[in-house]
Amino acid sequence: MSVGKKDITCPTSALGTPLKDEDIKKGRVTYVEDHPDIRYSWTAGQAISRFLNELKRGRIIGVKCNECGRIMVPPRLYCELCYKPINEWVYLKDTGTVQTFSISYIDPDARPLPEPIIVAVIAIDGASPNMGIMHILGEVKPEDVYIGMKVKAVWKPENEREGAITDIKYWKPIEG
Amino acid sequence: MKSLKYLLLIAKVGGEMRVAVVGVGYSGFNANTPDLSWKEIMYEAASRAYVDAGINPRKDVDSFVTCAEDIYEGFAIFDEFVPDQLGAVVKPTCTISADFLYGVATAYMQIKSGLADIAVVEAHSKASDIQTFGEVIKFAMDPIWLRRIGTAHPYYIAALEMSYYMQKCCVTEEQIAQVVVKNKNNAMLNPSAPYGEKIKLEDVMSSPKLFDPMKKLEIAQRSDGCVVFVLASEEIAREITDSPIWVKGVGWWSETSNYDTMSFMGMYAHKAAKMAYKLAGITNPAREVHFAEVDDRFAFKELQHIEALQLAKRFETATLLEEGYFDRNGALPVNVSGGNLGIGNLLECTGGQKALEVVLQLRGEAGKRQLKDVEIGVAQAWRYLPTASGAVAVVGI
Amino acid sequence: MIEKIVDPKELRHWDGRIELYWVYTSGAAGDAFFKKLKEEGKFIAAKCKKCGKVYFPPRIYCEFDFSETEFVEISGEGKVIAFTVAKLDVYENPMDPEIYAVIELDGTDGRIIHLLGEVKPEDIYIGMRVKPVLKKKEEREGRISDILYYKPV
Amino acid sequence: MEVEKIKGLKFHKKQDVAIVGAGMTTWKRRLNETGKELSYLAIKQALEEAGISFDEIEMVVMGSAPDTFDGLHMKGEYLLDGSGGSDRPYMRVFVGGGTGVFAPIAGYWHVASGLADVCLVVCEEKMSSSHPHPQSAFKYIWDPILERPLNPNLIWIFALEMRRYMHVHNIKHEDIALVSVKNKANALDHPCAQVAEKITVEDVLNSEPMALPVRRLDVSPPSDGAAALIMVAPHIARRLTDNPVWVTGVGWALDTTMWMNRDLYFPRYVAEAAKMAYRMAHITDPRKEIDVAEPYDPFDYKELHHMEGLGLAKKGEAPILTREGVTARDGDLPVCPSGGLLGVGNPIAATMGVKACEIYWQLAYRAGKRQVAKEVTTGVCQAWGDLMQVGTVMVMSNKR
Repeated sequence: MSVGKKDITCPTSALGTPLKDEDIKKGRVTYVEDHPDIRYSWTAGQAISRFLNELKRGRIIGVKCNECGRIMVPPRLYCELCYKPINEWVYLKDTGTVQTFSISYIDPDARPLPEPIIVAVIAIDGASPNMGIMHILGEVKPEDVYIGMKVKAVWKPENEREGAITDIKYWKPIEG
Repeated sequence: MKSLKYLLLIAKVGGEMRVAVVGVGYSGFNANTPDLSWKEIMYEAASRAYVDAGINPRKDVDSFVTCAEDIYEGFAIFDEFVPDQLGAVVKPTCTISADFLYGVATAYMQIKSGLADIAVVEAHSKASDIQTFGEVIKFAMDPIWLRRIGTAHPYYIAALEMSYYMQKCCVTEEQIAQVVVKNKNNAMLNPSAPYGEKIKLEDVMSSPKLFDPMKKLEIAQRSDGCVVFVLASEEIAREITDSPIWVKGVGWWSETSNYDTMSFMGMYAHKAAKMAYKLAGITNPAREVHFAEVDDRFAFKELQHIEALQLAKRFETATLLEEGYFDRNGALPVNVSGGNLGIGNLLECTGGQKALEVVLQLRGEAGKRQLKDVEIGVAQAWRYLPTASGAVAVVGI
Repeated sequence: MIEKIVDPKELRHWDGRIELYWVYTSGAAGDAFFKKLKEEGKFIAAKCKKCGKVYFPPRIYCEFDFSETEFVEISGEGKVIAFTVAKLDVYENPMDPEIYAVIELDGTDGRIIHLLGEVKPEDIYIGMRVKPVLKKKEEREGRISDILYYKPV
Repeated sequence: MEVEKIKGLKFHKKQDVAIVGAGMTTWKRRLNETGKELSYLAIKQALEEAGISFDEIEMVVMGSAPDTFDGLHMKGEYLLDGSGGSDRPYMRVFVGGGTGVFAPIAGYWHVASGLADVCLVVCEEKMSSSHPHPQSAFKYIWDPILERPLNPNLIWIFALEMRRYMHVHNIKHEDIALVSVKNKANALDHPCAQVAEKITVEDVLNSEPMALPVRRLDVSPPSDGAAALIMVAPHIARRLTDNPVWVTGVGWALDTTMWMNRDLYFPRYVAEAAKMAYRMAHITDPRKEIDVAEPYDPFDYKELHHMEGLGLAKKGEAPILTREGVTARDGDLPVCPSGGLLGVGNPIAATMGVKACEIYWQLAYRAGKRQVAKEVTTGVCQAWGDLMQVGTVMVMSNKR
């Protein structure tokens, strides 16, 4: 069978039955709703356990690869570029530079937030260039944030810290 | 019609460039791994495999293949978390949502199609991270027709299949219990088998019937581990190693996803094996295959899979098992490693453990459980509940 | 290599869960079946227009030759071809036994997996004839749970 | 290392690979059909176009993105029967959003290795199953320990990348919005389109803010849908058609998990993948040699970003090409003539329908009203996925 040039245009038809949300709500079609109980307990492992424990102490820790000299954060057991085991832990500062940022009006479920939040990638001081983490900015108006802005971590009080990324409440601009 | 075409197709492929296993590495296997994250066990296994093959992953490897399912890991896109620990940053890397042996098949195709000279296959299990394993398996079941019928653990699906298999093949409960006895005792000689036990038939028979007729000891418990293979084209393999192990054939097959059209008789393994045997040029598997590692995550599955791999005839398998034919010192040893009953359910890494054992045996590196004079072995894995899909690899010297 | 953590108390785990829920539409074939079940308490299966295989659960295509199917009415009765008595719940705790069975439905090449009721485990045998017990019409929602269980004929 | 010396990747494939048919369902926010049924509808259409019967399919490749959308663990196994995988070798590949072009790449090696002569590639996504919102499913793409506790939304990462891209090249939002305007208008000619409309740059700039700089009309919608492709060996292609479309190059690359450790302004994963594909297709100057392109456009800036990664524009210059109309359907380098994800919809993996399938239709001169004005011989399609990590690229040509 030979199908010549230009005699079929595809897709020939649009197959499928579109539904509206109310078709579900009003039960015009049958459906099943399910709420599975799927839970995990992820092993943090050697590198991230140490990182979390240090956060609890109010410090940010990274690692240094002796091969390429990069100082990396979050820490890892291996240098992914050299593919060598890491040899050294390095304490980093709790200050950094905004690499890029966004002003978010929605939560994870795409619902509007009461107040927009500012999220940024922050390159940590003491680590190699571009080595950042994602976190939230605070004590600053959205219109005042700029790329290259210097920021400092605002920690939770020591007794409230639990060894989590949220032990840093947010990052605020360094004055001056 | 389809099968005839298949024969022609295989004839065309035969007699060409071969694919070899040039390096293996593994981490585990343990019932739990509290000290290492999934990334770290991958790193451990991968770096061992690269040393074994004598290669530098950053320069030499053309393609990396990971075998993983998202919900086993707890992510929406597990592929994201793969490259760093394998040395695969900004390299061709992909995830196959399937067992390790599917990954071997993928690497095999990539090498044959010239996309890669050296390819790496990885699979791991971090089953200990999963808190609600039963719900995870239920989550794989058809939500409309099956998932919320009753409240039992989804192992019941396996028990139904076992019930069907027992009557169709005239297999007794004792015969199935014998599989557990064989494998758990084999596992005693395997230092990386956490569930090895010196056990007797009575112990299995008296274990509680959790899913009548299936007993507690006939269900493999979960374990953690990681397996990494380095595969290479013939040309490269001959250069970098003196003892390449050849992937002679691979096969993978799916029956269906529906319980109403499933055979309940391991047809997926039969067809996958047929494909692998054809590629490997094996016409009489019962004679030509020297030993096998088959999926035994439920004890009856071992019998079903031995049959499907054509290592014994349908109504003889169970009798041969009782006679010791598949024992470590038998004529055709099956699961000398201890199988999943001895090592544990490794999720998508199950095929990895099987292929690893075959390679170690062929290289003569299997320690106390080393078999004598083996040249061709078969590794087989199933995709676990509730599927009817699986893969087979024929590996030889 | 950096010094590893040897104190087990320093090793961390992070708990989390998938908080989503899902709404699954029954699809073209499922919708036809469940509406019929809900309204009339009747079963339908799907017959392949090419090879004649009758599928249950019904579907709009024949999975082996990809031709279209047509719906046919069936009784919903059938016979048990495999069964198990489950005593372990989904969290791996002991529970009251539930009997699951694979039931071959009359007039089809298909099967259904469902619970058995109104019968003792020791009385069940392979080949036993069973029929469905449905919820009352006003309680039916158009899903598989409208069938409560199967019982011996 | 000596291994490197003895290696010489020659792309010594067993046989060439042709595409002879494609199909797709309509894409909508919610469809009644189950994922299996959607796959079936798309395959039926592809088989019809190829003029090949279902028993001739030897192997099947399935592409589908996160299990958390459809709400099924081992989704590939669930979709198996509707995807034509019953009683066949069937494999699911998965590289996040990049799957839309990665699945045909997997189809390529099934055929090129000689294991299959006829391979069916099918991609499906049913995002509407996921609640409270399809976007909620994306919460689980983040690192569970370091990022999920911050309650991230998927859009964040795009916003962060877009801001960086705009900052480094000094690009204005107006220039980026032109992409959305172009693609949504192109989609008016696509029978399967979900959000085709005539809009203006002002509409985009004034639309509701999601995560600034990203606004509602910068984003593609979540969709349900499926698409299918049939890939065959040369001797089968010859039997079926006089004008098959050949796959001449494939490439893919995965960047580091640590997306926050690198500069986001340039997609080096796309550049690496393109390098591999172009080397295989013997393309040295993509801007001149490629006639039509379908880069992945879930967000309007992404099209520009990816054009630069594909070497179709110099770094920072893709917005200029767009402003000058070069990328319009009647331009010199038509980009996303289908309407792309912004116009037709974004059922993650099933976007194969507007990427690989569209390039096939364009090169086979079967795109109907969407056919580009210029004469075409070579086209490229690309998809992106994971956390700013995967680039998948496929080059096709209607000349062998």
